[in-house]
Amino acid sequence: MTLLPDLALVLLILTAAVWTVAVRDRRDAVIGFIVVGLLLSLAWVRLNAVDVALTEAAIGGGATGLLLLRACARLVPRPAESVLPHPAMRILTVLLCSAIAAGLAAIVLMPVEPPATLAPEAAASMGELGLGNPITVVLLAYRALDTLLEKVVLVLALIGVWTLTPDQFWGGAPASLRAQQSSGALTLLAQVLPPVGVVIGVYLIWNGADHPGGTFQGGTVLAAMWLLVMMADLREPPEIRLHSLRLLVILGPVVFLVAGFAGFWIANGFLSYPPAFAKPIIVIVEAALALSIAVILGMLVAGPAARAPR
Amino acid sequence: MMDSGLLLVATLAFPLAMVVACLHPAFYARILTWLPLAAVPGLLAALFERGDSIVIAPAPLRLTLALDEVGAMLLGGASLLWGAAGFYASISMCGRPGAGRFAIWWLLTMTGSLGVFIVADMTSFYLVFSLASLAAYGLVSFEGTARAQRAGFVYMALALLGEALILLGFVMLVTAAPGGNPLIRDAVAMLPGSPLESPAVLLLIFGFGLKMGLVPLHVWMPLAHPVAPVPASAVLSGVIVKAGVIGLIRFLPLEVPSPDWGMALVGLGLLTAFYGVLVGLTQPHAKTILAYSTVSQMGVVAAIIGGGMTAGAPHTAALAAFYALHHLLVKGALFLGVGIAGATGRRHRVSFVLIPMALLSLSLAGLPFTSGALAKLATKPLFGDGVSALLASLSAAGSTMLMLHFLGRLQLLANDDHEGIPQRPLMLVWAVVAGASFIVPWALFANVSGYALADAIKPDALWAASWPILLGATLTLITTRFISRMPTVPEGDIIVVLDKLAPLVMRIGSGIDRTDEVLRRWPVASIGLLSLAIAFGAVLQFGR
Amino acid sequence: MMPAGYATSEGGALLVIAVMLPIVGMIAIFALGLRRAERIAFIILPGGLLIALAIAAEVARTGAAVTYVLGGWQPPLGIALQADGLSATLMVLTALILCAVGLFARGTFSTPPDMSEARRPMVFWTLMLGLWSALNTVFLGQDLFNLFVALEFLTFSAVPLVCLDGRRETVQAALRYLLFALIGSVFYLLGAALLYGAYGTLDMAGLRLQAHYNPATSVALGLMIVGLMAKAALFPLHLWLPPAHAGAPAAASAVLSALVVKAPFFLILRLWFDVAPQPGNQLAAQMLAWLGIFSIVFCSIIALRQVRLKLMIAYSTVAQIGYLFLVFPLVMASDAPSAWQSIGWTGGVLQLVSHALAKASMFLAAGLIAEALGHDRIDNLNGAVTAVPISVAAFGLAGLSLMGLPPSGGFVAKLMLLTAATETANWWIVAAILVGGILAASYVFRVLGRAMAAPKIGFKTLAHIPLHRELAVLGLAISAVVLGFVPLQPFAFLGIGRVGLP
Amino acid sequence: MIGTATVYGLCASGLVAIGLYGLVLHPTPLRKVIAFNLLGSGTFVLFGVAARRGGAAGFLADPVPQAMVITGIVVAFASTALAVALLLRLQETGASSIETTPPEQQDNGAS
Amino acid sequence: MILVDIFTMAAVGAGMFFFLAGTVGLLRFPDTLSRLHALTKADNLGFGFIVLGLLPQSPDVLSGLKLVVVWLLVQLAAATAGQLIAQFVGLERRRDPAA
Repeated sequence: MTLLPDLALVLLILTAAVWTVAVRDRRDAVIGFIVVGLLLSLAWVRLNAVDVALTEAAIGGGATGLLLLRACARLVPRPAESVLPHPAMRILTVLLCSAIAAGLAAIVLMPVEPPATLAPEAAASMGELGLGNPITVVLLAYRALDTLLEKVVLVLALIGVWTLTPDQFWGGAPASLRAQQSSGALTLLAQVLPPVGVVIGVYLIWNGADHPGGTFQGGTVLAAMWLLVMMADLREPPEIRLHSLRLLVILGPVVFLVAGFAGFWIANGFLSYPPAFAKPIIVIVEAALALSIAVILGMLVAGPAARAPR
Repeated sequence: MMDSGLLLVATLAFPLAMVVACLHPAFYARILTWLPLAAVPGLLAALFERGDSIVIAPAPLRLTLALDEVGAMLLGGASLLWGAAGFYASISMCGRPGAGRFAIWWLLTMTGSLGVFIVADMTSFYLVFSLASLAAYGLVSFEGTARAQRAGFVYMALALLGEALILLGFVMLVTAAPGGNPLIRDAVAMLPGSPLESPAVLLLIFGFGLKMGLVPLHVWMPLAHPVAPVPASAVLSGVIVKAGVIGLIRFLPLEVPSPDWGMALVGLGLLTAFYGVLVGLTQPHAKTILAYSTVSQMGVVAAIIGGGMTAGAPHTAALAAFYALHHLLVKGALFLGVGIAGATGRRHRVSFVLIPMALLSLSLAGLPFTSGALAKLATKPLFGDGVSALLASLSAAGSTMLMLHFLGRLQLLANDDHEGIPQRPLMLVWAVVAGASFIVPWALFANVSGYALADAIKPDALWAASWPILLGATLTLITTRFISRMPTVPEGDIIVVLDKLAPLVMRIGSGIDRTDEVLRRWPVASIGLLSLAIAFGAVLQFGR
Repeated sequence: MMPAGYATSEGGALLVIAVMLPIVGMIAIFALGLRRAERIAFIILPGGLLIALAIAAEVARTGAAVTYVLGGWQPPLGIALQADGLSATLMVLTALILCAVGLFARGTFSTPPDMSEARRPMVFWTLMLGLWSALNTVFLGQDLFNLFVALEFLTFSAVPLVCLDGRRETVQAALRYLLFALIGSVFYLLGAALLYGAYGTLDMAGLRLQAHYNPATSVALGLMIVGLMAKAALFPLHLWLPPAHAGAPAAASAVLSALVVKAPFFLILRLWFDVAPQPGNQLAAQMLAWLGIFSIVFCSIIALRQVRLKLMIAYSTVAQIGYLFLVFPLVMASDAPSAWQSIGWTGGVLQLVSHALAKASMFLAAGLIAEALGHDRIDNLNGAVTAVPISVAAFGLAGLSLMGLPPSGGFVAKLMLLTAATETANWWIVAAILVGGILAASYVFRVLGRAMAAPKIGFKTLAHIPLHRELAVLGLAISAVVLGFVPLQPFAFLGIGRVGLP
Repeated sequence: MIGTATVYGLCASGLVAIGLYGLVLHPTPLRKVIAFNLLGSGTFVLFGVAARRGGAAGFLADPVPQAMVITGIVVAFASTALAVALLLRLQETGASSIETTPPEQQDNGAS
Repeated sequence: MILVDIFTMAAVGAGMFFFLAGTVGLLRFPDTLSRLHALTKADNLGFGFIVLGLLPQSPDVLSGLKLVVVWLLVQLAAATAGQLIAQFVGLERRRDPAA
C-alpha cells in the first residue's frame, strides 16, 4: 500500500525513459529526458536524498537539458536520424540489455543483512567539524579529494570544449544564446529574476553547510541566472581570453587547493581542517567553488568560441 | 695471462665501435677501407686467447665470453675469411652506391657470426646469434633487385621462424636449469632426463638445422647466397651457416649416448647431403651450385654430429668443428674464386682459375692430400663401419659430381676482354684464403683427430679417399649428357610450392581486414562489450 | 567490518604533491596562459620527475609502501593514497616519458610571436599536465570511487588531445573514444555501486578483507573489469583506439599509447589481485588470457597490413596490450610463494614498462618522419633514413623491443612470460608469444626496409628537424633497449608493499 | 518483503537497460549522449538504493553514496558538455555519424 | 487547530481540482492557445490554493515566507513561459495562416 506512489513514480520514470529512447524526433527525446530528470529528482526525495534531488533537478534535468536543447537547435536534421540497425541486432541488444538489467535486479532483490553502510562512521566524526549537513561534510571533508579532482575535471571539460574552437576564433566569444526573436516577457524575466535568483543561490550555498543544498545546487542556480540574462540578450557571452573569466573559473579550485595545502601547517596534513575553523574554511571554499561552477556551467553551455576576438 | 680475455671482448667490441664511429660522416665515407681490420682482433684472439674466459657482467646477468678449442678453431677460420673477404670487398665494392650501408651490415653480421663462437651464456648466445642472422638480411638484399628482394624476404621469414624455435628451445633448457641466465654448459648438462628434453632437442635441431640449411629448411640458402655481392656470398656460405653448426655442437648433449636422436640426425644429414647434390646438379649458375654444395656439406656435418651423438663419442664436437673449418675456408675460397673467374679473360683462365678451383672443388669431395681428405679421415670413426659410413663415402662421390658440374659451369663465366686479369690484390687475397684452406687443416689435423699426419698418407687412407672421387668422375662421364638434358629445378626448389600459397595468405589477410572492419562498427563493438560483461560475470559466478 | 588500517608514513606528503603539482601547473597555465604555457610546463616537468624518483627511493629505502591518509580521515570513510613498488615504478615511468615528450614537443607547441595566446600550445600543455595528475592518481588511489574520478579525469585530458587539429576524422575519433570510454566508466561505476551495496566500503584493502564469492561480487567485478577492458582497448573492444591514436599529434599519440591505455590495465590488475576473492578464478583468468591471445595475433596481422605508419603503430599497441593480459593465468598458476615473486608478474610489468618506452619513441619517431617527408605512407618512406637518420635509428631500436629481440626490455619481458608459460604448460600462450614476435618483426622490418631504401629521384625533405627533438626520441628508444639488461629474475621491488596471496 | 529502496533498485536496472539499448543502437551521436545520461541516472539511483538501505545513526540515508552521486552527476554533466561540443563540431566538419571510413581510404594524416 | 487543518484540506483540495481540470484541458482542448489558456489558468489558481492552504501549516514565519517566494517565482516562470509559447504560436500563424 505504502509502495503505491513509488511504484507509480517508477512506472512514470521508465515510461518516460522508453519514450525518450524510442521517439523519432530528437527534440522530443530531449524533452523526454528532461521529464525523466525531473521525475528522478522526485525519486531522490523518496530515497531520502534531498541534496541529490536538488542536484539532479538543477544539473541532471536543468543544465543538461538546456545543453541538449541547444544542441538540438544547432543540429541540422539528417536522414541518418531514423536509420536503425538490422532487426536481428536489435533483438540481440534487447536480450543482452535485459540480461544485464536482470543481473542488477537480482542483486537488488537480495539485500545484505545488516545493510552495509558508512553512516555510523560518518556520524561519529561529524562532531569535530560542527557542520549539520552530512553530505557537505562527506564532500568537503571525508572525500574532499574526490570533490577537488572533480572540480578539476570541470575545468578540463571546459578546456576540452574550448579545444574545438577554430584557430582563427581562439580567444573570441562563444555563439550568442539569444532566442530567434527577442521577447518582452523574457527580457522582463531576465531583469526581474536574477536578483532573486542570486539571493536564492547564495542562500543555498550558505544553507548547505547545515541543511540540504550546497555548492552545486547554488552554483547551478547562479549559472541559470547568468544564462537567462544571456538568452534574453541583455549580455553577450564573454570572450574566452578574458583574464577575469579565467580567474573566476579557477577561483574555486585555487581556494580549495590553498585550503588543502594550508592544512599542512594549520592542521594535520593536506585537506584537513583545524576543528575550530573547519566551518568557516569550508563555507569559504564552498562559496568560491560555487562561483566557479556557475561560470563553468555557463561557459560549457555557451560552447566553444565562434567569433574572432575583438 | 694478465689481459686474459680482453682480446675476446675486442673481437666483438672493435667492429661495433666501427659501426658507432660511422655516425661521424668523415669516417662513414672511408669505412670501406677499414673493413679488413675489423676481423683482426678475432684472429688474434683465436691465436692467443685459447682457453681464456672473461665475465663481462657478473651474475645474475652473467654475460660470459670463453674460448675453448672448438671455438678457437672456428673463430680463427672465420676471422681469417671475414678479414680476407673484407679486403676483397674494400676493393670490389669501392665506389658502388650504398657501399657505406653495405659496410655497416657487414660489420654487424660479422660481430654476430664471430660472437657465436665465443659466448658461453645462453642470453648472449641468443643475442649474437640473432644479430648474425638478422643483420645478414642487409647483405642478402643489398643488390636491391627483385631477385635479391625475394631472397631477402624468404631469408628473413625463415630466419625469424628459426629465432622463434631456438628461443623456445632455450626457454625449455633454462626452465630445466636454475638461475636467470645459466652458462650453456650447465644448462645442457641439466637437460638429459628433464621432462622437456625431447621437445627442447627437437626445437634446437630444427632451429639450428634451419640455419645450416638441412632439408627441408634449406630453401632460403640457394636463394640468399648467390644474390649477394661476391665477398658477401663468401662469408654467408662460409661462415654464417656455421652458426648453426656451433649451435648444434654447443646445445646438443653430445657426451651422453642418445642413439635415437643421433640416428635421426644422421638420417637427416645424409638425406640433405644427397638432396643437395641432386638438385645442385640441375643448376645453371655457378654460385647457385656452390650454395647447393653448401647444403650438401652441412648435411654431412649434421650426419657427423649425429654419428657422434649416437655413440656419445668424446671428440665429436672437435671433429665436427674441424670438418666445418675445412668447409668454411674452402667454400669461402670457392666463392671468391667465382668473382676472380668473372674478372679473368679466356687467356689466363686455365692457369689463374681452373687449376686452383679444381683443387678446391675436389677438396670438398675429399681429394687426397687436400683438407677435405683430412676432414673425412678424421671424422670417419664417428660413422662406424655400417651403412652410414658407406653412405658418407657415397656422398663424397656425389660431391665430386656436383663440383665437376660446377667447374663446367665456371667456364661460362668470363670477362669479355680476352686478356683481362683481375686486380692483383684480389688475386692475392684469394690466394691467401685458398692457401689457408690447404695449410690450416694440416696444421691442426694431428691434435684434433688422434691420428698422426703419417696416417693421412697411408695407402688405405689414400684409397679410401680416392675411390669415391673416381666413382664420381666416372658417373659424371656417363651421366653428363643426361644431366645436361635434365630440366632445371628452380632455385630454392620446394619454395616454389610455398609460392603457390601466397594468394591464399593474401585472401586470409584481407578477410581479417574485413572482420576488423565489422568489429569496429559501433553497434557490433558495443554488443561485444555487453556480451563480454555478461560472460565474464557469469564465469566469475559459476565458473569455479 | 573492520577497515584495514592506513597510517600516513613519512614522505607520504610526496604522494599528495605528485598528484597536485601538475594540477597547480595546469591551473597556472590556464590562468596566466598568455604566452607562458611552455615555460610553466618546463618548470613542472622536472619537478614532477624528481617527486616520482623521490617516492621510488622512499619505497626502496623503507621496503614498504608509502601511504598518505588525506585529512586524517581513515578509509573507508576517507581516502588514502598509497605507493607500493609497482605504483612507484609506473610513476617514474610516466614522469620519464612525459619529460621526453615535453622535450620533443618543445617549440612545436609554443605560441607564435604575433599572438598573445594560441589554442594548440595552451590546450596541449594544460591537458598534458592534467593527464599526468590523473595517471598519478590512478596509480596511487586506494578507493574505487576515487579511482573512478581519476579515470574520468584521465579520459577528459586524453580525449581533447585526439582532436587537437580539428580535422574531421580526428573529431570523429575523439567522439568515438569519449563515448566508448564513457560506457566503460559507467560499467565501472555500476560495479562500484554493487560493491558498496554489498560491503559498505569501496576501499580496496577493506574489500580484500571481506570480499567473497556471491552474485553481487561476480557481477560487479564482471562489469568493472570489462568496462576497464573497453578503456584499455583490448580486442574486440579496440574500435576507438586506432583512429584516435593515429589521428592525434605525435606527441599526444605517444602519451596515449604509452601510458593512458596502461592505466585501466593497472586497475584490472589491482581488481584481480587486490580485490577479487582469493583464490582467483582460473577460468576467468584463462578467459582474459584468451582475449589477450586474440589481440596479439589478430591485431598484429592487421598492423602488418596497414598502409599508414601511425595506424600500423596504433594497431601494434592493441597487440602489445594483449601481452599484458597473458599475465593472469601465468601468475595464478605459478608455484612461487606469492604472486609478486612469480616470474610472470615481473614479466608482465616489464612488458608494460618496455612497451611504454618503445611505443612512445616509435610514435614520436613516426611523427618526425611524417614531418620530414610530409606523409606517413609506409610504401613511400624511401629515403627517410637520409632525412631523419636518428629517428629511423630510434624506430629500429624501439622495434627491437616490440619484436622481443635482444638486447631490449621487450625481449626480457617476453622471455619471462615465455618461461612462465612453459613452466605452467600454457602452450597456447607460448604459441601466441612466439607468433606475435614473428609478426611484430615482420611489420617493423617492413617499415625499416622502406625507410632505409635509397631515396627516390626528386626526393626532398620538407622540414628540418631540430636535434633536441630527435634526441628525445632516441633517448626513449635507448632506455627501452637498456631495460634489456635487467636480470631474468623476479624483481623484489615490484613486490614491495603488496599483500601476499594465500 | 519489497521495500521502497528495492522498487527504485528495479527502476535503476530498468534505466540501465534502456540507456544501454539507446547507446548501442542509436546511430546519431546526440541520441547516444541522451541514452548515456539515462544510463548514468540508472547507475546513480543504484547508489541511492545503497544509501537508502544504509540509513542509520540518525541519518535517513547513508550520506557517503549520496555524496558520490552528486560528484557523479557533475562528472556526467561535464561528459555531456564535452560530447555535445564534439558532435556539433563534427557536424561542422560535415560528418553525421561516428562510423569511421576504413583507414585505407583516409588521406595521409601527417601529424 | 482543527479549523486550520480543515482550511488547509479545503484549499489544497481545491488546488488539486484546478490542477486536474487544467490537465484535462491540456489533453482535450483543440489548439495550442486554448490548451495554454487552460494550463496557465488552472495551475496558477491550483498552485495558489495549495500554497495558501499550506501557509498556516508552516512552523515559523521564515518557511512561510519561503512558500510565498516559491509561489511568486512559479507565477513569474509560468507567465513568461506562457508568453513565449503564445509568441511562438503567433509566429507559426503568421508563417502559414492555415494552422
